[in-house]
Formats: sequence, structure tokens, C-alpha cells
Amino acid sequence: MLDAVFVIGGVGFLAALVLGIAAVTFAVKPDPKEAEVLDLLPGANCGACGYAGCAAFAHALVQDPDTPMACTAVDADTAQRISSLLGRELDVAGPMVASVRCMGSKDSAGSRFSYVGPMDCRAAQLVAGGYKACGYGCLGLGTCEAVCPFDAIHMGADGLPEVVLERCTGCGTCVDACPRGIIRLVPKDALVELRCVSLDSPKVMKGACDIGCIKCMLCVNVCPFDAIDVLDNGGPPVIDQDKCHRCSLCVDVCPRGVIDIYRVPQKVRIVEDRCIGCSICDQVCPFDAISGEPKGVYVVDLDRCRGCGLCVDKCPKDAIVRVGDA
Amino acid sequence: MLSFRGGIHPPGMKHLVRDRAIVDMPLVPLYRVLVQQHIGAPAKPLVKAGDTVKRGQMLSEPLGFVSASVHAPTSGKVRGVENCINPVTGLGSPCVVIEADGEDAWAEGIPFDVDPFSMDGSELISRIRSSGIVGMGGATFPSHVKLSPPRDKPIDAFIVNGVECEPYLGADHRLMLEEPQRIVLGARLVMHILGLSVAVVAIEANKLDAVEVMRKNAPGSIRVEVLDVKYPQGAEKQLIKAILDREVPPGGLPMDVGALVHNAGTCAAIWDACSRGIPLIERVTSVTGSGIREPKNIRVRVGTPLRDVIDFCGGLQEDASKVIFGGPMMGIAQYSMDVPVTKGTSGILVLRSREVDRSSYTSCISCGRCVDACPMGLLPNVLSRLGERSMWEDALEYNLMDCIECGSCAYVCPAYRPIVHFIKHMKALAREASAKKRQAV
Amino acid sequence: MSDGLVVVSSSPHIHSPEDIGWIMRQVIYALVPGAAVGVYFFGLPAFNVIWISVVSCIGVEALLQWLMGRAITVKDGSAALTGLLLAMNLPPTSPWWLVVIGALVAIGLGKQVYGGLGNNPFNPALTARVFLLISFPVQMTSWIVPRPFLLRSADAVTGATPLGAIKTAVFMHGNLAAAGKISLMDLFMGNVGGSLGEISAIALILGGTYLIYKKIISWHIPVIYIGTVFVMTGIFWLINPGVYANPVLHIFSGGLMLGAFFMATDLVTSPVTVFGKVIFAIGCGVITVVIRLWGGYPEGVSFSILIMNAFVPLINRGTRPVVFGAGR
Amino acid sequence: MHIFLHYVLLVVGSALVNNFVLHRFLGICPFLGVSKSTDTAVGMGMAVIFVMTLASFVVWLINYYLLLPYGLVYLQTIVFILVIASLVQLVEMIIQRVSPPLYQALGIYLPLITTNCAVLGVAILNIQLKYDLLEACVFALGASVGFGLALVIFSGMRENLELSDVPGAFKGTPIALITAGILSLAFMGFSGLVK
Repeated sequence: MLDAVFVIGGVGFLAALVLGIAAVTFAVKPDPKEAEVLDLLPGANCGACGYAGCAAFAHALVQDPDTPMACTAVDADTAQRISSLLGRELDVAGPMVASVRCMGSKDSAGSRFSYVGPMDCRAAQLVAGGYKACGYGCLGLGTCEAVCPFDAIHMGADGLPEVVLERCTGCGTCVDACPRGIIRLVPKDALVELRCVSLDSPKVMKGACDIGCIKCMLCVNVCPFDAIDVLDNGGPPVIDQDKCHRCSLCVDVCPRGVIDIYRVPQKVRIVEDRCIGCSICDQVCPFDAISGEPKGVYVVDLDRCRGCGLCVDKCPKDAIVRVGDA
Repeated sequence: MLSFRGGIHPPGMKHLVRDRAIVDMPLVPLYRVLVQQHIGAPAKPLVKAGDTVKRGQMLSEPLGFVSASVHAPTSGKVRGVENCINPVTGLGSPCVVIEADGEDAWAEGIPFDVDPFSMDGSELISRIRSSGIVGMGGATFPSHVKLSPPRDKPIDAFIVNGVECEPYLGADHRLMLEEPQRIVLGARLVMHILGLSVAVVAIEANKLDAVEVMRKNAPGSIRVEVLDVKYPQGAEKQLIKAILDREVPPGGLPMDVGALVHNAGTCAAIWDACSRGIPLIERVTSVTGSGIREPKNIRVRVGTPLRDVIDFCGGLQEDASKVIFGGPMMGIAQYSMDVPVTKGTSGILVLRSREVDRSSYTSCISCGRCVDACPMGLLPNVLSRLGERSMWEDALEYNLMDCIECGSCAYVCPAYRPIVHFIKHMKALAREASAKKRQAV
Repeated sequence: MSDGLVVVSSSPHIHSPEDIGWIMRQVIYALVPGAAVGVYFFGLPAFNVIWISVVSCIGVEALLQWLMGRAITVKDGSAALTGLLLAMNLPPTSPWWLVVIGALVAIGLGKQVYGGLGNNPFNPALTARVFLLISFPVQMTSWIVPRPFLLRSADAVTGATPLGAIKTAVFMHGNLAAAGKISLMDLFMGNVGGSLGEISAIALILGGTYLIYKKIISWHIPVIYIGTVFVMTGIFWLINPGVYANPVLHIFSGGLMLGAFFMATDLVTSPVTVFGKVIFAIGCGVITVVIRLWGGYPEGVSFSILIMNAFVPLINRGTRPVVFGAGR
Repeated sequence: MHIFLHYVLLVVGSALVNNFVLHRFLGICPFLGVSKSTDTAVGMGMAVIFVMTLASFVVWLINYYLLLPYGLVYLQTIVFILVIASLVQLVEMIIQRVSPPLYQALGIYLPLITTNCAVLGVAILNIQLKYDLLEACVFALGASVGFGLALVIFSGMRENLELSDVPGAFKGTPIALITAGILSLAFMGFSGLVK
């Protein structure tokens, strides 16, 4: 029994000795920056970043500036510190999703010729600038679907891609892949989009697509928030997502049906016992949907309310709530 | 016989226009002269709507050295600088639209008669430049650039390319038969500019009558070589290899091995420009293929709409389904009948539906036919598999950028894979990425 | 132009008429003489093996492609060719179920799981043959004596293949004498025991020459493969003719002709460059001889080709052609 | 000559006929894990050749000069693992110093050699087959060369599979295992080569 202990202990000791000497002889000086980054990383070696442990990830971060900050275990503060250590900007924008800006399905926008070649939009674009009658519309060969690493974009039956909002991480791979620049990233909560990017004149557009924007300006004029602007590039109007209140007036007014809203907001109601009759809501409502006597209790005309929420923000007494909320 | 490694033997189909003498295409009411008919920096239009122009008048001014101007094909009134479809890109491109007045009056001062051999090189080069001469084989590279090699890369060998290896086409062949003197004089002028004492005219063995005519007309300093009938014998690098046994290094230009190649038609145009001051406003082109009712070799003004050319050649057959500018191997398929003839339109080919490629392809079976056919020593089988997955970065290691897009691989592929298309696709991705990288730096 | 849209695609706009279907048909034609000799010498059972194999390969391919929701490509003839090759690699007396299992393995495991024609790293027919040889050694090594069609009696007489006889003789007695006299003429014409399609060297050479003439295969693989076997066995025969059979016997016996002309040259699973083909063929030859002379199996053609199939990606990697202009 | 042939047969036997991966099915983890690119496979093969030969040498000495004299053969497995683990650690340090790119490429798989059962397997087989020290080393060399060979061949095939149209359900490890299976069938052809 004792000899067993001695033998294993002895062998172990010898091995340790050799390793100890080797560790000194073959010591590799790590990059000091690497050591610092490594200190900031959690050190759990979970591998979620795709590297063999934190040390390998730290090495990659320092060596290759393109390495994404893929650690899932650090908090925002630490991530910030690591980024500043590496001297790069940390992307602090809110969650984004891909948005497809074309509604010219197979039926609404035809083809100029019959294309023969690889089923890849980028390759098809090389042949006479793409076969679609509209030179700006979605080619519909599904390159965005093929490149999406998260299976978050699918080609619909109408030949247009559909984004699965729950899966989309806003990585932008599809944005880069689309040869016609149709896909862009928008904040996840900004959900009104004019789905057309054509710079064609209304006349050309009418010949090419049944649905594309004809620059009629109705949406620009109807928007109560001045959120829709015209650029001087001849393209469709652009919706400023910061100004937009999702009232969807533009959606209703668009003669081509090319403005899309994902989720119509809930209308509002006034909680009677909180209302002090200050009339602020009446004054801000762009739709004339709130009425009442000063000092009395105001009421919302649900037929007119479009859920823009301006009144909710302005009410000093928090007396206005969304219909669905308690 | 002189040749190169790889290559293919597609059916020549030259018989359709072989014996048809060049005919002048009559004037048409409207010309669309694309401003950009060359490879390189853009040019700026010099005319506006309402201007009257005369035949041979300069319509655009080149911006930069590697650029070329265009000239009015006939006299008339400018309707405007409009957006027309460019037959090369298929996209809209600025173009001077001229309503012909039917008088076809020359611009002042041309044509004239001088002895260009009395002028010196730089004067001739500037004359070539102002005449808007570009490579007429299809590549449309400005000719004056090729004639101005940098000091450290002297040119010691000049080849006149009369190979015309593309199936169907016969314009250069007819030009050599009917107007050999223009070509020979143009070639002598190029020799004069570069100070060369010898030159070679390269002709494929399927045009022995042209060989005979050229030999009869060429002076002793110009040798006529007969080449093996093989595609792509007329590709610049392959031609240099066959004639001079020099290999242009990957990514290099012919001038890197001291060689210069000009198309036979370009030589003729150079002669016209230097001796009579006539800019490049017309060219000889073959209108051919089974889909056209009366195949012809025509002398056509640059800017003539395709529709008029087709009408002049008897119109299309019922089942015509593909119209190609250039030859069947490297030409560009058109979708609009409004596209204009350009300086690089070496042929107009119409194929019938039964000749048009089938639309589906299957997996690569690694038969290696494309590897044997590739004149550049590439592995098209690997490139096509990478291209299917858009893996251009890996493709770069397989010498993606050295591909000359001759189409030999796709021609022989038993799986009907669009190999050239895959390669073009990856090249576009690679160029896009490197442009992005440059922007970032 | 008059009706519908024009076709627009990237160049080139013309295409060689030789497509995959054409290639497969040519190979099938080239195999016909070999198969015919097999039927001539082995009779109806051989014929049954051929049709069962071809039909089940086509059936399995169609079935699997249908199940996977892919385009059904049996029309290109590659499944039929695999079926024919498989049949020619089986003993003429193979029971029907053996053939069907072979077809399942060849098309299913050897081809469709990799994504179909062009994607398979191993020759499907050989994969199936080796699978069967290892799984059903008894059925796969029951040989019968050839009997020309007209002289055929009801009962088949079992016998050995020439290589089997040699192996047994050397193993049991330490020399070749016990294997008896093997007529080279019989070997050449096919009057010997063996797999259905491998017996007649002349028929196979005829078919192979047709393929070379049609430029479907290049001469490099068959000639160098057979040459390597000839040279190597020749050296050992010179050293000790008592134990090692003479090289002429080696090249005309067993599956060498079938393997060299039709299996090693399989387009999908052989290298693409000439130099690669040379390496591949030498490798096949060396492994074949090693297995034949010293291995446990009497015949090594199938194994050697399968093993070299595995090397093909490395060979292709190592034998890239020199890019134009980069040579000097 | 005869002695020399003996060692040649030993190498051929362990490398081809009884290939560790394809015949004994040892070391499957690195075989599947490090075979995605040929370059890494070559590096891994080298590392395994080195570790296996060295480990066999050391372990043989320990077995015959330590365990056997003291009647401690029952400690074989645990002592062997201890020694192999230390050796791998040592090799890792050396590679990190000598060839950082290789170290990066091997990544997590270098420490995994520790748990490569092929290394322990060859050490134990050496004892079981009663090889002498030279034979043991030659056997280990052959076995590891065989392992490396299989790994490199396989990596080439897998690089090609990446460009293949493999059905979704078979992508990745399933198709790799099928390929390994067929490769293993092919290597059966060598059976009987060495008695």
C-alpha cells in the first residue's frame, strides 16, 4: 500500500518538477494588453464566444480588430472598459432589426427578360442589371435568406423576403448581401416603413410596378408630426423614426399601399378620477379626438384616436392610458 | 502550328457570313451615341439639346488619360443627353440622342489628306486620342494608352490581331479580305509610333484566304503567321504566348513582356484617323446567327439602334430568343431592341430558342474537362463550387482574378454549370470588398 | 422574340452538346461487351443480377430523391451506370436480395447521403461491393465455373477464381504449383471464374478504348494502373517465380481490367489533373499488388481504388496546375 | 535484413492494417474534431506522433523498471495517465514557444491529446503484446503515423464535403461518421497483410 503511495507521489512529483522547469524555460510572454483584457473577461472559459477559453478570446480581440465582442457573460460596463482598452467604439445603439423595403412581389412587378443563371441575387444583378422590371426592386432569389446566420429571414410565397422579428438580431449580414440595398436596419420599436427604394420617376414606376412609390407626397402632407421628409435624390419620402408616432395616417392615405405598419398602437382612454380638466390633451391631439369642458372630465373619441400617444406623454396627471392597459 | 495550352474547339459557324461582302448600312432617323463606350475614366458630354452637329464632330470630352471621346455619326440635331440602356452593363447610361437630318454633312476640316508618316509619334498619339479610338475587338480599351507605354516597359513586339476566334463572327475576316491596305497602313503607323521595324499579323488557319491577301499586301517588315484554330486564340495573353512564346504574368499587362496587340479593325481605324482625320464613328460588324433572316457583314454607324440593324438584316426569325452583342463565347445578351451599336460591337448574334442554353445545371462531377480547357491554368471546377457558395475569399487563393472569362470551361461543362457567371459573381464580391477596405483606410 | 421574353444570361451562350447524360450513356455502351461476355459464360443468373441491380439502383435513387424533396435525376443515367457497374462486380450467382442490398448501399450510402452525383467521395458501386464483401463473405465468394451459353447444363459447377486459386495454393503449400495451370488465353477471353463483368479482358479493353477514343476518360489512369501492377508483380516474379505468379497473369486476372478502365476512372472520384491521375493510378497499382501478394484477400482492386478515392482531395490539392504566366 | 523487415512489418501493421482510428476505433474524438482543415490536421498529426512515441517510451520504462519490480502493475492505468498528462502539458508549452501559429491552430485539441485514448491505448497494448523497448517505440511510431495519416486523408475529404450538397440532416458530424465508416471498410482490404 505504502509503495503505491510512494510511486504515484514520486511520479507525480517528478512530473511536476519537469513541468515547473519547462514552464520557466519555455515561458511565453503574453502581450500586456492581452493580459489586461483577460483580467476583465469573466474567466469562466465557457466558450460561448466561440474561442477556446477566455485567454484565446483575449488573444483574438487584441490581435484582430475585427473580432466581435462576443462575450455573453460580461456586463455593459465591463464591455465598455474592454472596448476602450482596445481603442474601439462600442456599438451602443438599441436593438435593431432588418427591414425589407420592397413590396413589389412577383405579381406586382414583372420581368424584363427571362434570366438564366445562378439563383443568387448578387449574381443575377450582374446580368444586365437584374431581370426585374423595376431596377430597384427585390429580385427575390433569396440571397438574404441564404446568408442569414440566424434563420431569421424567409422567402415568402410572393417572392419577397419576410423577417422573423423574434429571431432577427440586427447583425446586418443581409443588408450587406442585398445587391440592391433594399434591406436596412431599423430600431426594433420603429415599425412604420415606406417599403420602396425606387428612384424612378412616377411614369417609369407605373410601368414597372403596380405598387411602388410614385412620389405623390400625400403621406408627407398628411403627417401631423412632420416625420416624413422628401430627400433631393428623387427617391421616395423618408420616415424619421424619431418623430414618427405610429399614428398610421400615412398608411391609410398612401394610394399604392406601400407604407407598412407592423403593429398598430393601442388607442387611449382617460381615467376619469384622475382627470383635472386641464385641456392639455385636447390641445395636443392632432386628430381632434379628445373633447371636454375645461375643469371637467375629458373624453376620447375612439373613432378618431389613432394611438399616437402624444396626450399620454403630455398629461400632467398620468390620467391617460392605453386602452388595453389597466 | 502555333498555339497555347488549353482551349476548346466549338463549331465555327463562320459560313453564315463568310462570303458576304461588307455592305454599308443606310442612315437611320435616330442615333443614340453612348458617352461611355470605353473602359476607363468617364467622359463629359459637350453638347446639349437643340445643338446641331455635323458628322465627325466631337460629342464628349475625355476626363483623364485612360478615357475616350465619342463623335457624331452623322449630321443632325441633338434631341438631348438622355438615359439609354448601355449594352455592356444593361443599365441606364448617358447618351447623346441625335435626330439625323439626312444630309450626312462632315464637320469642318474633315476628311483631309496628309501623310501621317511625316508626323512624329506624340502627334499621332494625340490624333488617335482625339479620334476616340478604342480596342474594337470588344474590350474597348483606349488605344492611345496602349501606344504610350511607360519608359521602363519598352515594347519590342507588335501583333495585329486578325484571329477572330469567336465562333460566328466574320467582320475582321471580311475587312482583311476587302480592305487589307487600311489594316497594313495602320499597322505600319503603329510601328512608326513605337519605332519598331517588324510586326506580326496573326490569323487563324480557318481564314487562309485572308492569310493570302494579307501576305500579298503586307510589306516585308510585316510577317503573317497562321495559328491553330482553337478558342480563345485571339485572347491577348494567349496570342502573345502563341506568337512570341512569352507569358504575361498574373495580373500583368502585355507591355510587361514588351508586347502590344491591336485588333485588325483598330489598325484600320487608326489609319483613317491619322491620314484623313476621320474619328471612330463607324465599324464593320457581323450580324449573324440562325435567328436572323439575312445574315450580313455591315458597316454601321456607332449609335445605330439595334432595332434598325435587325430590320436591315431582314428581321428576326419567329423563334429567335437571344440577341447577343459580340460573339457567343464572350458576348453580352441584350433584352432591349433600343440599345445602340457601340465601338466594341464586333458582332450581333441572334440565336433561336432551341440553341439557347438550358436553364438548369447540376452538381460538379469533377470530370476535369474545364481544367483541361482553361487557357489560364486555373481550376474552374473548384472556382465554380466556391462560387455557388459565394466563397470569394477562398477563390482568391485559386487565382480567381486571373480568369479572363473566355467561357471555355462553361462551354465544355457536362453539368451545364454557369462557371463564368460564378466567377464574375465572386470577382464582383471581391472588388466590392476591396473597395470597402480602401474606403475604411 | 415574338412571344414571351428574351433569354438573357451570362456568357458563354453556346454549349458543347456533351452533357452528363451523354457521358453516362457512353460509359454504359462501353460496358456492354464486358457484361455480354458475363452473360454468355454465366447464363441466365448473370442476366438476372444485371437487371435487378440496374432497376434497383434507379429505383433507390428515385425513391431517395423523392423522399428528400429533391429533383429526381435518374434520367441522367448515372444510377443505371452504377447499377451496371455493381452487377459486374458481383458474383454471377448472387441472390436477388444481395443485389438489392448492394443497390441500397451504393445509391443510398455511397451517393445520396453526400448530396447525389458529383458530391460522393467514394465510387458508389465499389462502396457497395466492399460493403457486401465484408458483410456477406460467403455469398460474395461463391464462384461458378464458366460454361458458354450453348453448352450450359442445369447445374452450375462451383469453382475458384484464378487469383483465389493462387492465394490458396501459396497459403496452403507455399508455392504456386498447386494452383494448377491457368490458361492465359482463357483469361484473355473470359473463360474463367470470377465476378460477372470482370472475366473478359478483351471485352473490357475494347470498351475502355472506346471511352478513351471518345475522350471521356484519359489513358493515364488505366495504362499507368495496369502498368504499375505489371511492373511490380514482374519484379517479384523475377525474384521468385515459384511463389509469385507471372505479371501477364496478374494483369489479365481478377478485377484489374474492369477496375482500371471503369472504376478508377470514375470522373467524380478521381483527380482532375494529369499529374494527379498519374499519382492516383500508381497508388492504386501499388495497393492492389500489396493486397494480392501479401494480403488476406485474393483480390485488392476494389480496396485499392476505394483507398485512393480517399486520397483524391489531397492529390488534387497537391497537383494544382501552374497558372498562366506564373511559371517563369 | 530479417530484423529490419520485422520492424517494417511492425510499422505497416500498426499504421495500415490495424490502423488505430479505422480498425481499433481509438482516438475518434480528435479524429472528428481536428479534421476540418488539412493544415490543422497535419499539425495535430505531428503532435500526436511526437506525444505517442515519447509516451510509449516513458511508460515502458516506468512499467518495467518501476511497476513490475515492485509488483504494482495494478497501478498501470493511473500511473500511465499521470505520465501522459504531464507529457502533453510539456509538449503544449514547447509548441506554444516554438510555433505559436500551430499552437493557435490546434487550440483546445492540444490539451485533448491527454484524453486521446489512442495514446493510452498504444501504451497499454505495448505492455500487453510484450514488446521490448525498441519494438514498443516502433509500434507507437507506426500507430501514430497511422493516426496522422487517417487524420490528414480525412481532413482532405471533409474540406471537400464542405463544398458538397449534403442533405441538411447529414451535414457535419453525421456525414463525417459515414465517410469514416466507408474509409474504414476500405482499410479492411489490408487485413491479413501482417499476421
